[in-house]
Amino acid sequence: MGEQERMVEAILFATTEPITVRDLEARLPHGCDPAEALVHLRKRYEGRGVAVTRVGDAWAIRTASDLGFLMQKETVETRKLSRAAIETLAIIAYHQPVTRAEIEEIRGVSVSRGTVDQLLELEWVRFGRRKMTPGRPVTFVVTQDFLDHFGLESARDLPGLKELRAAGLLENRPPPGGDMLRDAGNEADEDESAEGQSELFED
Amino acid sequence: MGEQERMVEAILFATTEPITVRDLEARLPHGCDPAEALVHLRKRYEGRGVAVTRVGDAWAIRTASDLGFLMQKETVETRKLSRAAIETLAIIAYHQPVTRAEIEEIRGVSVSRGTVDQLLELEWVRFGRRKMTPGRPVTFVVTQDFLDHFGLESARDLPGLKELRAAGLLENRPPPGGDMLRDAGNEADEDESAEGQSELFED
Amino acid sequence: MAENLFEEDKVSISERLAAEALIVDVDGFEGPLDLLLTLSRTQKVDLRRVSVLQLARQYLAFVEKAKALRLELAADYLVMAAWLAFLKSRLLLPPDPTEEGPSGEELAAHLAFQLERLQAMRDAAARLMARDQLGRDFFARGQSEMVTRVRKVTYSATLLDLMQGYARIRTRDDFRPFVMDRESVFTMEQALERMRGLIGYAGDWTEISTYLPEGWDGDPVRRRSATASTFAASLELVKEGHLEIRQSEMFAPIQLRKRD
Repeated sequence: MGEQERMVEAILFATTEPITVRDLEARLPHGCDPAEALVHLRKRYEGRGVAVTRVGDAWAIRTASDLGFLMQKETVETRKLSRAAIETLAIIAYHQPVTRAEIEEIRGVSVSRGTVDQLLELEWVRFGRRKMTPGRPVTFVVTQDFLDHFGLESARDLPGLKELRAAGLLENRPPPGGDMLRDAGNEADEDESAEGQSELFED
Repeated sequence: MGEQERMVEAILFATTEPITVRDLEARLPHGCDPAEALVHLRKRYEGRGVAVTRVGDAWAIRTASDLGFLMQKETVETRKLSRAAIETLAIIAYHQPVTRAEIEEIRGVSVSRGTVDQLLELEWVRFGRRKMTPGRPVTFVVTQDFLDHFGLESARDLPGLKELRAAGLLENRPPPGGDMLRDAGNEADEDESAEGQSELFED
Repeated sequence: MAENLFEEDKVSISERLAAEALIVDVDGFEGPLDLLLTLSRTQKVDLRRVSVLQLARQYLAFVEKAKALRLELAADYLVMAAWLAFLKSRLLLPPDPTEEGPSGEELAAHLAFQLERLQAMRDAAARLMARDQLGRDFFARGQSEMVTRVRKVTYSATLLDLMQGYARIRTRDDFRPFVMDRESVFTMEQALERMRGLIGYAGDWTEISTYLPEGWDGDPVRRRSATASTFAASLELVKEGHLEIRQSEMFAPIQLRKRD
């Protein structure tokens, strides 16, 4: 395979936009002939899983049109999990099996239905054994999918508070003046203020 | 060219992230054998402008590294790592799974919070299994992103690993007569020694 | 004597410059082991053959020099100095058969091992960073293709998000016992009960502050709570027709009197 063809192949693969012959010329070492290399490269990819295709007056490597069906799964939109969901998930992971009331107690705010539903739907948490306490409340535990997603071998491998602290993820002490803020938060025991309070203490 | 090879080729070309054989299997029509297709595909791309590379359990297509000079435009500025971070990364890679105390023992200095934090954020290291030693300390291991970034097929391919092992330099050799040096070092850092102690009582 | 002089001369210029660089640069070292490693380079031998005794002397000399220059040395440098002085004496004195513990040679060998291992990791780190790197020497696909628009939303979160979330909650948790702390609250019910018992004696105008319960006027938090509830209780008693209340101007003392 010609050196020029190799170079054109690498550039076509790595560029974020289709690239014109003129731009190719500018990027290749002096004296190269990208137009000719493109002809060869195009032929080389004939009948393959991807093709060298012309897009307007530029060139790109694209999936062979008959294989588009393979690409369907790729069109996923990823969104960040909400803070409430992350916190709830973290509590389940660290305290499992844990009941909804316990989650609420730890977070200091009520847990909305949507939050738990979302985690169940993601299959990151599932229902565990019922607790042997009055009312026999249902508990939540994390799933194998959860472990896979977060690259953990078991929930026991989650770092503890001391390790979080050592990694710099957890501050040792409240910021100076924290006393005053705390008192202010204390006077109103509503969800809102508890939430606001934690934001004040964050970082 | 086999149809399976075409399909694997198309999928590998379409994604930026390495993709595992399991994921390939899930995306291909039922009954396909991506592992075999990968072997053929890899051979087919030998000496070309792009290469089929193995990254841990996953596969990806990457440009040939001798053509990097063509890609100035694509280069992304990476954050410069401190010397401490680079050394810590190397220690984790070569000694993994390794605890924070072991890293400190090797470097002879306590690991600052920001250092591990930075490596975690880059997703080059992650928490591994806990050590079965008193306190069950958490360990660090390197990730697939790390392998991908440094073009390694697996952690076994780290440069010089065999020689280092043969020279006994990857051993965790306890100091004769107990932890004289480390104990002394700990005294200098109250926080650290308190941590070591409380870890013994954890759980 | 002549030999000594000769030695002195040989040491001059370049090594002295190096030694001075060490002194000036003491902050640049990542701990005593790093400093020892740097010192060991002046011996220009394989780390396996490094003279630990010589190294200990160099280190101790360095610490002395730093002291003479009144440089602040971190505690761990001094701890290492003490340990090396101990090691030096073990290496120099004939072994005492009655003494327990490892021999000087064993300790020296371990220190040499630590230095060699640290150097090995430094080299490994350098080799690692010299490798071709993604996004610098080789590249991923530029246009990840997503042809068919099947919109499916997935949610992502990293382990770091998870841990930071948990850390956030637990940090808040650390304060919890204080948040729930009700010890410093003097309730209005308590104040009312107290005032009812006292107003019988309030014949003339008396400042409200004298009605504060005992032990509640020191700590500002307690004082604030007691003042608020006493004031509220007073208003309640005024409303019930048992008390009169007055204040001559803004921020002036509030006074109470029994109403007949």
